[in-house]
Amino acid sequence: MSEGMVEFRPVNNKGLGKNAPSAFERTFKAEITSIHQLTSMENLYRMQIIDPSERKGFSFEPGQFVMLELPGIGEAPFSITSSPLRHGDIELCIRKAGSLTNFLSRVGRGTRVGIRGPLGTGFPMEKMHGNDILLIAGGLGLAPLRACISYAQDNRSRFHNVDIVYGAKEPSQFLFTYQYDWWRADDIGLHITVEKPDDSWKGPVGMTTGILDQILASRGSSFHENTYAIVCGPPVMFKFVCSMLTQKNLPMQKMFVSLERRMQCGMGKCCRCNVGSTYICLKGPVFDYWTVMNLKEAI
Amino acid sequence: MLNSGRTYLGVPVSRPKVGFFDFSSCEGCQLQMVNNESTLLDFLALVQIVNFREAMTGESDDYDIAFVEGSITRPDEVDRLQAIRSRAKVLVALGSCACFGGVNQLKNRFRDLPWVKETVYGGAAVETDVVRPLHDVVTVDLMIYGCPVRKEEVEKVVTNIAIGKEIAYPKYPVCMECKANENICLFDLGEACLGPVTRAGCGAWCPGSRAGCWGCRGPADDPNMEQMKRLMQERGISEEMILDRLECFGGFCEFSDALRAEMSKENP
Amino acid sequence: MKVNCNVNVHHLSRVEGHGAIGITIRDGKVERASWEVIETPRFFEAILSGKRWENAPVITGRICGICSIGHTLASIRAVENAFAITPTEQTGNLRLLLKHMETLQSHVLHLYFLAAPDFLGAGSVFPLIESAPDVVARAARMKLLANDVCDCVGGRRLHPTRTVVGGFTMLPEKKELSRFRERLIAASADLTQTAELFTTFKIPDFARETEFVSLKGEGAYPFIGGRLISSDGVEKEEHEYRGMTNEFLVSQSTSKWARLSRESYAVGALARLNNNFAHLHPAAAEVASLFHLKPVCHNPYMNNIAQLVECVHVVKDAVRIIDSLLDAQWEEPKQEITPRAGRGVGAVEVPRGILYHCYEFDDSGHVVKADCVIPTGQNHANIQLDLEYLASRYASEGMTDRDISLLAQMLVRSYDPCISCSVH
Amino acid sequence: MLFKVIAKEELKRLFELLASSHTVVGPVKTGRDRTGLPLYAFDEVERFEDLSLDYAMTKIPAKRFFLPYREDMAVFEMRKDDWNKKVDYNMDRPRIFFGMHPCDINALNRLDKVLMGETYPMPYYIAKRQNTVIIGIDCTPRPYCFCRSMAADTALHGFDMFLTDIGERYFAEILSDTAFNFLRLIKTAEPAGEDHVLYKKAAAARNERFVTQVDTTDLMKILDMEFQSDVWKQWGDKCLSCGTCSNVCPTCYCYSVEATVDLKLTTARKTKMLYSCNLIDFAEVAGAHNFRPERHIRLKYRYYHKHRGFVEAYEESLCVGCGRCGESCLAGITVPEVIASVRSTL
Ligand SMILES: Cc1cc2nc3c(=O)[nH]c(=O)nc-3n(C[C@H](O)[C@H](O)[C@H](O)COP(=O)(O)OP(=O)(O)OC[C@H]3O[C@@H](n4cnc5c(N)ncnc54)[C@H](O)[C@@H]3O)c2cc1C
Ligand code: SF4
Ligand code: SF4
Ligand code: SF4
Repeated sequence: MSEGMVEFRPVNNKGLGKNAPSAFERTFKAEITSIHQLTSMENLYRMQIIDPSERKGFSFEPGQFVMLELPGIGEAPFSITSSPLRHGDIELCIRKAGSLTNFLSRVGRGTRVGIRGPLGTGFPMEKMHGNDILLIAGGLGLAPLRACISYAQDNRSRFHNVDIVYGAKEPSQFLFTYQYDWWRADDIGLHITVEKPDDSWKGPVGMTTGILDQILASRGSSFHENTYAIVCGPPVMFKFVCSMLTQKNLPMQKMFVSLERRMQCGMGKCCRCNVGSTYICLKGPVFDYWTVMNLKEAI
Repeated sequence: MLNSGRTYLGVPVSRPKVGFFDFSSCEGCQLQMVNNESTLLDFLALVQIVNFREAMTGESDDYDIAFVEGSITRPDEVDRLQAIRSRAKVLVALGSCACFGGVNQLKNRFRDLPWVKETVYGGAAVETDVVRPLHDVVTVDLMIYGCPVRKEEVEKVVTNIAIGKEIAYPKYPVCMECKANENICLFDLGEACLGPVTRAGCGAWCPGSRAGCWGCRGPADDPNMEQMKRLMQERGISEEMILDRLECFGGFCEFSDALRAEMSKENP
Repeated sequence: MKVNCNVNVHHLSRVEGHGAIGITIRDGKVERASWEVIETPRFFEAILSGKRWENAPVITGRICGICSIGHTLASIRAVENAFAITPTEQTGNLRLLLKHMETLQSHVLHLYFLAAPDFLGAGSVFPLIESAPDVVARAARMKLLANDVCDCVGGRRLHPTRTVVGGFTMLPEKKELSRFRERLIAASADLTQTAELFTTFKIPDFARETEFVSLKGEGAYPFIGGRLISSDGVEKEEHEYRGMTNEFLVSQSTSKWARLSRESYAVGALARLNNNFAHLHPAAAEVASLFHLKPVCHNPYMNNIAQLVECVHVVKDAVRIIDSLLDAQWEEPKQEITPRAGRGVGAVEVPRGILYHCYEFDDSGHVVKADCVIPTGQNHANIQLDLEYLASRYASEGMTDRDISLLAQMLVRSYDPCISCSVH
Repeated sequence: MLFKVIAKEELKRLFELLASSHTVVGPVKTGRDRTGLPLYAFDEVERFEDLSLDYAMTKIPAKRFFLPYREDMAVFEMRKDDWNKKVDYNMDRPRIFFGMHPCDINALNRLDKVLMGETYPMPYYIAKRQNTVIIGIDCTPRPYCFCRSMAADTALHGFDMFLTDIGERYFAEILSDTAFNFLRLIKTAEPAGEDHVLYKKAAAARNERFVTQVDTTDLMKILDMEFQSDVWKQWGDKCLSCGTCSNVCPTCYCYSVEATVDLKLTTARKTKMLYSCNLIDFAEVAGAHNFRPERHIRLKYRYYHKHRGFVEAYEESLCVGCGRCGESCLAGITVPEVIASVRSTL
């Protein structure tokens, strides 16, 4: 090289850690192995990372999400809804909502998709060991909670009471109905409610907060000492739920919520998910309620 | 829609039958399709053109997508458009005339059709109505903005229809594209520009030529018209000039009508 | 003798705009031979009324998508003439270059996509894509070149953005111009092959004497401004265009008709060539001789060939213009404009013939009165008379209705009519 | 830090030597504004004469050479029902940036913190940043500059060499061996005492020209307190939501991603385009829910990100005080005025 020539410095591509530049657009190719229609709007997609070693290396925590990519169609964040024990066998519960998700509803088994992740923070399940957990979900919010439920099932002895409070608009919108008996069989309390009942509906009617109220009333006054709450659903819902729990003295640090924001990169660069200047994709989507309270315009 | 035999990500790709139709217009938007020299073959692999009077003899009433250019200015056009609507699965308004009335709608500002006819045709009997965009007459499924439309945009729409992907337009104004192209802002040059309120997607075509935007693509989502007027006035650009641009292609008619009314109140 | 014939073409295809042909012959008598224009009028002249001068080119450019550059330039010229502005040499050169490339793209479009399918027995260019891909590719190549130059000089191939009263908003890069120079030179081969292709076509042997009107070439083959001339010997100044056009209304058409010394006259490539043959570039004249085309040719089908000849001319001339632009130092692109009261006419030879824009302004530069006379409008009467003649002549030669219909359609198409433009 | 002095004609020689074997980018004149003042931009330069080293301020910052306005992040080769993702960082040769002002250098330094930091460093940026040699140059502050308030008026790192005009010569600070090797190609001298005097004089003269100031004392807290203040609405009424501020800002890096398929259906692309938090759909999600539907809320967010959040995370603001956004804003929204208005509602 002659004097005064500047040498080209390639970007270091070695290493697969979070800190290597190559981690940025690293996509695992996965194949859709089954598609299961849950409701008229939601499908459950099971997919498997094709490369066996990548599949093994893929581990995540309940609450974390992946970016799912269909080349030329789009990429979007989805919470992993399957059990963390299943590694690169991933289940996503996806609602038809826009360009990518509508296209996805037309693809078949065998379709190859791109997966980036796992991304974001998860629910701190280990911290909750030895306690009661209250899982409160509204609508599609059940998707990430299902990973927690699987975790609780797989580690049932590590928790005392496990209760799910789950509300949907209409009976036809309940997700994962085929699993309810199985959950109950593992001694998980399942309390479901609808806002708009139909003729066949026999269960409770109303908001999740109504059921929650009943459950809390049945618990002793010291319930806040040994309970953790995980809340996921539309912003209005978790605002009500969390303030209700706060009133019952549950510390804000023991309530976890998952925030939803627009995301493009999932890696703290595109800024689309920023609240204030907190990247929901990096610091979240799972936050304790205290942190959320301190985020301007989070809810 | 016909299956093309191809798939995209395993999903069958359709090869829709398309027709091009024109009403009162310069037919420039259709011409943009013929102007596809470099991509025409790929375009024709995606769609089957069954109706394109400007380019071919022979027509068919069997089509999935109708690309309709031009505005509606005569009763017979209403009938023809309705017939097209009843046959097409998807009706696409092609260009500013179809979307907003285009330059043709400038005659509406006189609110005096007999005078308009008299000016051009003397006493002769000529039929003409108030100029209307397509969506005033039939349901329009998609709009492709611009005077003229950009062929890249039409191609993108057609590709998306073929593979069944949703079509989204920029909601932001032309300034975004203008800055990204590093154009000199027309206001720096002392000229007027509607870029801050006009829907992007043209690639800041006019500002890229150091010519101000005339708003041919109509308003962006939630345009700040008050500020637009204010900033033009601060820079000594006359209300008339603002009006000229706002009303030129019809996309801003809601605002230009108001401005015209305001101005005539000031100096009746 | 053909006794009965009934031809009805409601929406003539492969032309710009809506027109209908009808021929009825009963018992050997031509009962009807008509060329009807059913396009909806758009009232551009009324639209302009009261508008500031700056609007004129932007709005009237939209009269026609195919010759939007020509309309824009005619409009600009009319405004400049009204305000007594003389464009700089640089502006003149750039405008002519732009004009040439519009002529090229329009002629190529017409020759290959609109006219050639008739000679090749196809309904459109689409089947030719498979059967004669090299022919289509050649046409696309020439059109692309012309369009690319228009993008570069005018800002956009259709409804140009850089052309304004006083000059240009922005100048092309000289680097780009020299690249186009190379491509223009390389286009000679395509033009030669185009000429060869057209020699294989059977041009109908048909002639009807008529008058041809165009700009008068003074020193060069004319395109933008100058004196007006007819093959019958009428000569006028640009601003006296009304004396050339004598527009009148007819019931079968929403477009106005025109006449001069006879019942009708023709404008277009053939008219230009008939009136200005001496000014053709030698290479273009050579192509003309290949087809035995020389003035005064009265076969309207030969307008196709005249267009071909002009393609050669504009390509050669474009190289000359680029050379002189490259040699010159760039000046300011635009002159200052001071509006004033007055009347201005801009006559421009667009692909389909001579086009006039005329505006009257008040002292603040607002349009008091506007008038646009479109080439196709001027041709309508001539087309009508040609059709009548065609009906009477060919009806006697034992042809089928289909043959007559095709010949009639080809006849109208030869004029390359731009109907929506004529009903502006 | 090493110092050298360079005669002006030697700099020309250096440019020519470098330009003969590299892509060189620098400030050039692109036209004149309505008052006749020249307009500048960064562009590729081949001849030293085309370079305007005494440029005032470019309308568009140097950022686009590091974060292009549009850039393909990945190209997919679509095969029958399968695909192959190809990632290219879109930088294949080193580039030399000749003449960058301190504010633009500092802007890159601040971008480095996010884009080259610990978590998910962004290779597209790194490739360009690592492969751009930066020769900085001092500036003459404009009335709208407030870089001094944002601690960005001098660049301490993030460049290879920095030049200060001291009359006949340039006073050069050398930060990298690359720059050091460049200087071996031309005649340079060790600065003499007189050069030091001249340098300090130049710096003092420059400092005197800063007229606009922004008070950043306690700004983080004040912004938190004034989150609901009405001044935001007033600015929001003016805001055109056109994204110009972000586009001309040397530190705004937000982006959007678009996926497209070509006409042949054989290639798909994932393209990134710089976005702006002021655009209406910045925080819109599926189902048309918009987390920031109003103009003033979006405008406010831009200020919170720059002057509060970033400070919290990195102890400096994401604004270098170049004043470009205010200069380009057609509604006349300037950082100094906005911040002053927020403060005065106290
Ligand atoms: C952390 C997280 C977890 C999620 N988990 C699930 C889940 O388990 N199941 C599910 O059905 N949905 C989930 N969503 C919402 C899901 O991301 C959106 O429905 C999806 O982005 C819609 O994409 P689209 O291309 O179909 O819609 P479009 O409206 O066409 O969106 C275009 C782009 O906008 C962005 N976008 C749009 N809506 C959202 C949104 N709500 N959130 C984030 N980005 C968005 C995406 O980048 C997307 O590519 C989650 C969102 C987040 C942030
Ligand atoms: S020229 Fe027009 S579009 Fe471009 S930045 Fe200026 S105002 Fe916006
Ligand atoms: S810049 Fe404006 S007038 Fe020009 S094409 Fe774009 S939207 Fe139309
Ligand atoms: S002054 Fe404006 S443009 Fe400059 S760094 Fe600050 S926010 Fe960005």
